[in-house]
Amino acid sequence: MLHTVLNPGAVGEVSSICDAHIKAYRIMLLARVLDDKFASLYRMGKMHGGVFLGRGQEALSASVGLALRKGDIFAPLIRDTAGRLAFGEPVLDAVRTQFGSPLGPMRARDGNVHRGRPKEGLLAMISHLGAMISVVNGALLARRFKGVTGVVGATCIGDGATSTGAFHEAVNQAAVENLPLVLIIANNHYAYSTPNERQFACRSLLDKAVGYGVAGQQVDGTDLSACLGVVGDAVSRARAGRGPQMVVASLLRLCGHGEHDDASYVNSDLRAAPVGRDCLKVAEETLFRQNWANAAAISRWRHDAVQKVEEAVAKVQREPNPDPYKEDWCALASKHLSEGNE
Amino acid sequence: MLHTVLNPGAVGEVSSICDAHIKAYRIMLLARVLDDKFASLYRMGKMHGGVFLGRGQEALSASVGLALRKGDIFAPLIRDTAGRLAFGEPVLDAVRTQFGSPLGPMRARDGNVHRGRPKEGLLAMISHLGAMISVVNGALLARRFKGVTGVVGATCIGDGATSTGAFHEAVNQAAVENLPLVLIIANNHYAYSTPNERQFACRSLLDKAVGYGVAGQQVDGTDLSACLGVVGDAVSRARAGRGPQMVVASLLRLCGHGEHDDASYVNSDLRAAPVGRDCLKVAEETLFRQNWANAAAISRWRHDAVQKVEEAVAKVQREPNPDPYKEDWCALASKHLSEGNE
Amino acid sequence: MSITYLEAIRAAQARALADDPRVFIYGQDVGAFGGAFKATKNLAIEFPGRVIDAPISEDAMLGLAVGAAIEGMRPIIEIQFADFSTTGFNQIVNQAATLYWRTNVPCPITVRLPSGGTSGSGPFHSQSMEALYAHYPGLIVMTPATVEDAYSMLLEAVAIDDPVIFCEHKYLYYHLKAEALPTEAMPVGKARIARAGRDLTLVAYSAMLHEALAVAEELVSEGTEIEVVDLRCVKPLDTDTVMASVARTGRLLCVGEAWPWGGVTAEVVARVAAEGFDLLDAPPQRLNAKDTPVPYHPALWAAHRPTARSIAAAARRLLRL
Amino acid sequence: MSITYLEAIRAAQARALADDPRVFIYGQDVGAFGGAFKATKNLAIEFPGRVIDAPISEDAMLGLAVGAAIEGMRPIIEIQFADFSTTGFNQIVNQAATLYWRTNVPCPITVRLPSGGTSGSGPFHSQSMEALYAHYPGLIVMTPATVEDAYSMLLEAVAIDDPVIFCEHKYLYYHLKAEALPTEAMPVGKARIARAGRDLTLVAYSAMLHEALAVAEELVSEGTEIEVVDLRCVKPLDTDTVMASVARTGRLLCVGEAWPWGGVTAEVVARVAAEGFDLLDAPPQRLNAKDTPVPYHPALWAAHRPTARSIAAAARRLLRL
Ligand SMILES: Cc1ncc(C[n+]2csc(CCOP(=O)(O)OP(=O)(O)O)c2C)c(N)n1
Ligand SMILES: Cc1ncc(C[n+]2csc(CCOP(=O)(O)OP(=O)(O)O)c2C)c(N)n1
Ligand SMILES: [Mg+2]
Ligand SMILES: [Mg+2]
Repeated sequence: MLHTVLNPGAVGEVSSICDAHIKAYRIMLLARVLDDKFASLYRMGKMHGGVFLGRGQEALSASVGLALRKGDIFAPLIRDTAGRLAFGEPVLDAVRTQFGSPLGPMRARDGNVHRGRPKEGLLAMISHLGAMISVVNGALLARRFKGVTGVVGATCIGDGATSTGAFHEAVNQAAVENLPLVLIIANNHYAYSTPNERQFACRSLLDKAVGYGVAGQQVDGTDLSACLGVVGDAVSRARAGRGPQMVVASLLRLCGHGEHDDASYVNSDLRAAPVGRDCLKVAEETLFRQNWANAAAISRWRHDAVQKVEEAVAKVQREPNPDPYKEDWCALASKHLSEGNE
Repeated sequence: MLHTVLNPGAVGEVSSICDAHIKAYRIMLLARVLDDKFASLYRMGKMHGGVFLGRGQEALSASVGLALRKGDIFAPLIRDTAGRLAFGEPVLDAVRTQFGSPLGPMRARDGNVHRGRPKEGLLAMISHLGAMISVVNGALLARRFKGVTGVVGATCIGDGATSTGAFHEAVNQAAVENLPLVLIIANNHYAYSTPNERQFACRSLLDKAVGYGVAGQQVDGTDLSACLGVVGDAVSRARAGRGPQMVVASLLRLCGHGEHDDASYVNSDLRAAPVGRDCLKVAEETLFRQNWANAAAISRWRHDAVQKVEEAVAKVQREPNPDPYKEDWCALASKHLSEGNE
Repeated sequence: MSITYLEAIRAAQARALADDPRVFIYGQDVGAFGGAFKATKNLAIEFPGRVIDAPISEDAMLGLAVGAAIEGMRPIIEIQFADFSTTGFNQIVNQAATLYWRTNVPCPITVRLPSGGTSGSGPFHSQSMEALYAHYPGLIVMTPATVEDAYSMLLEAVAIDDPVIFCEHKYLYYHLKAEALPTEAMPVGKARIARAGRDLTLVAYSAMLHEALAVAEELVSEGTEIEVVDLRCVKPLDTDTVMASVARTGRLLCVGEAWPWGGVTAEVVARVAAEGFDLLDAPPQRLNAKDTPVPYHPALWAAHRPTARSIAAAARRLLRL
Repeated sequence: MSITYLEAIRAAQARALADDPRVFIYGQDVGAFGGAFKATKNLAIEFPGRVIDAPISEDAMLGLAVGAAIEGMRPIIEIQFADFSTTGFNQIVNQAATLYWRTNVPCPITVRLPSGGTSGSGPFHSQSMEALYAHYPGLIVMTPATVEDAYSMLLEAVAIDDPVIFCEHKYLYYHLKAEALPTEAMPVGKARIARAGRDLTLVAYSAMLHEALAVAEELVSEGTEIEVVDLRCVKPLDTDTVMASVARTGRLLCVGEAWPWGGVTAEVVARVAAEGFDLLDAPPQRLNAKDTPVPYHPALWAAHRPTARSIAAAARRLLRL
């Protein structure tokens, strides 16, 4: 089911830089529209639990998803709606999971950003930051055992999560095993409210790469062209067997940590600086400047995106709530070994 | 009680390089003799549990202990008998803990290398590798709260323990708080049987320093002069407020992981290489070459060391076993809140 | 004026900081931001330098607390959600919990765990971890159920010379209100008869206390007088108070929001069965959450944990036994 | 020919590797060195590339296992000592244990935990962690007490589609011997009547089984016939077998080497009290280790854990009730 969500024209092999930009832009747009919808539903009190968005991080995230192929592994994190869509996650999966629909991939058991289809290479994050990286390593090692080559595993993580022990152990593990791991660090300058100065003391997070013996690149995360290039190259190098690749992107989260948060702690100088640019606008300007698209096209794409999202939301809102009496309340695949204890 | 174990002449402020070497050498020798004694008692079946030695690592370890002062914090690890003695740990503490004497600082509750006197700045390691570094950070932060300056906290760790999440979190924490932490990494090329190639993929462990934004130096761990210099400088810089310091020493463990292990997996090329030199012999040669000591002096010092160790062992062997009926079996300082459940 | 459970926690921390220079707070986003739940709101301003933002490093946060405690400080560590204490687990159970026993040096740290389920929070922001910590020797585990206890027990936690795992329930943060902060408190380790009764002893703690009280209220109309015991602290566990109540009622039902295998309800039932067997007129019963991760959707969540309804059903069943 | 408990574990792993190409072993020093206890001796040579040395990274070791399991592999993770699983705790309880429930993708990993006390091993090389893992939903927790079970249950652990925490007792590694490897086995989740009796049901598991059997032997001379139940698996826990035994004897004593608060003995006693109250002729009793870290010195260690002597005393007391 993955890799079929976008219209066929947009998913075919890209033949030019122009096509790549348009494809990425449309995914970014779709992600943004979806995020905006979730935000507005949240404000209307229609959401269970929290809503966590990827606003401002779509260029980077989409670039990751687009660089991957069917058969690759992808472990997206909190702010990767764009990357998920690019990798082929249906809009319906996102909406159903956010609403807790029993028809979604998480079947109302888990919600919002905690979704995936592991058997199709899309891992479902747990909340504990850093914990997914070694899981990607394991999936890649399994592929190696099976003799499958040319496969890549990508995962995204924030500046804050680089402080976790799990991050460290997993990056080192990937390096020791020389796995085709692509690790994207989205430095959006804050971990919830905590600024970089309280999170790490190295000059750049890229300085960590050499300490693991992995390749590292940095990129302007607000610039789609740069992201497509740098992330694409990193994925190609990993695919070619050149070991783990780290990409550190600089950008800003253009929303709260979650929709409950007004992000008033974000430094206004940062907001005003180039790092505070909206990658969607930047990409749009590139499309205009290069004459790859005009206002009419963009408005048509936006219309398409809105329609896709509205359809999905309308459909899911009509779906039944989960029924606790139909839930089997069994955490084991080996049903016969379940205690059925209450 | 710490800082009084060696004879007064040897603990006074050193006035010259010669004195420093002699002092360090005598500590190394004492550590070696103590280790040898433990090894022989182990072979005779006189030990409870395992015996873990620091053979080959005395130059580095002693340099750490000697660079510290009363009031500093020291969290030694498995192979730090020399550093402990240099910091002032009584030989009796080591012997009593190894034998499980109720009169030792761990009162038979913990054993072998798991000993210390936290209130005197000598932390008692837990087994979980990497876990002591953040404890040192906390002690240093406490000093900062109390307005105490000029204090340093040092801890040692092996190549293998650099792979732990605890190591990573704690080094980063020290960097963020700009604490006077001196972190000594003893790269003895093996973690138990696991060689460096299976432990990390960076060219040198020193490459990790920049990723944390801490200063880093490397040193030949078999060369006492080099260790005294490099470790001493790192401690001075930390004491002067220049933030965390990492020192990576290259050396070889000249014994098994524990005395149960014959270390047959150690590469013979490494053993034959300069890194496989015995630091005690190297230091002895320096003493001779520089005319700082002659054979008679060395033999006298060895005799002194043997006597100290034999006395301590003889004394402890006459001490009573712990009495389970006198043990209060209470894990809480707040005795009244203990459940006394059995 | 009324004060919430959350405000009581903030007030207790403010008072601890004010009264004792050895106290400091360390946790993710606790500083200028005031914490994910605002439990440290304004404290960084009121107590400059003593309310410190931590990196996302639970292991190092807890290790640092132990080191500071060795040097005589009294750190309060805020874990953003109890669920994330798993990554600092080792420092709690092996470093903090063993320090005093091994070295004779006390370890007065307080670990605040925003615990328990709230609607829509899912498997990783809902856990009740008291049983894990209570199993390890060397820890005190508090589970306050009232605004008054949230305040006084947190102050006591900071004052105690041992590591205290302070399980504060997120569901109570805003829901629960009291008129004022308490001026006196029961001793640590003492359970409380939250409601007197004669027909059945209903033992609960944390958020479940309020479900239990609702059940007691409800069953009055059926002519049943339920005695509700609020454990307050699950380690040490006040067996005496529970036993005395069972001696009066002859019937025990113990309710917990945590998972069914092991845990508080098993411990309470096992103790009463072992030590108070003859006091029982019917088999001692327990009710826990279901044995799956905590579900995200409110409809599933409400069925996963015990509620007044399921507790009432269990109580009625037990009364008929 | 005789085979030890440890050799049985090695043999089971050899057979799993031989029979199923999806199996691999990952752990510190498990490769050329054959593991700290030699449980993987020669396996790296016999199965090239499938027995892999890990860095000292328990979290990443366990995360890797989950990822490999998602892709259809059946990893066996050796943790060097059970005590060190605390640093991989999060990946076990939150990643592995929730995977199937959340995503419908099974997580067939086996985590080998060399568990329990041996003389002189001290607080950090002696722990019994079964209760921690059993408390979390989504895990199976095995505690084999015999050479035969060590072999057949490890093979089953690898075959099961869920994460299995395999608590192998270090004390039994060399002490315990059998004539040969078993050719058949009881189903997973079934307890075993290790010795029939009529006066008292003594429930034990892992190393404590052998203390229990010694007690049963000893009390014969006092005219007492003790029935010993070996739980084999603590989650799922075979309540039926325990209950059937209590129905025969009317008396229950449950023994465990772990700490007293919560845990296996609380769970067993609570279940029997709740579901088999009327079968009991006397209060159900339990015996655990003391509530402190495991001490280093043999004299303290022997007093810390239950032994045949303390169990016999408890049994005699219970027989008089
Ligand atoms: C181990 C762990 N500790 C704490 C948290 C709570 N938490 C959730 S998101 C977050 C901030 C993450 O910051 P960053 O990694 O920079 O990602 P961003 O939100 O900026 O994308 C925190 C602290 C967590 N999820 N996991
Ligand atoms: C977290 C953790 N995992 C595993 C172990 C078991 N263990 C004890 S020492 C050791 C090897 C340590 O190697 P290294 O850090 O290089 O120190 P060395 O022994 O070489 O001095 C291991 C794996 C441990 N103590 N802690
Ligand atoms: Mg961030
Ligand atoms: Mg080493």
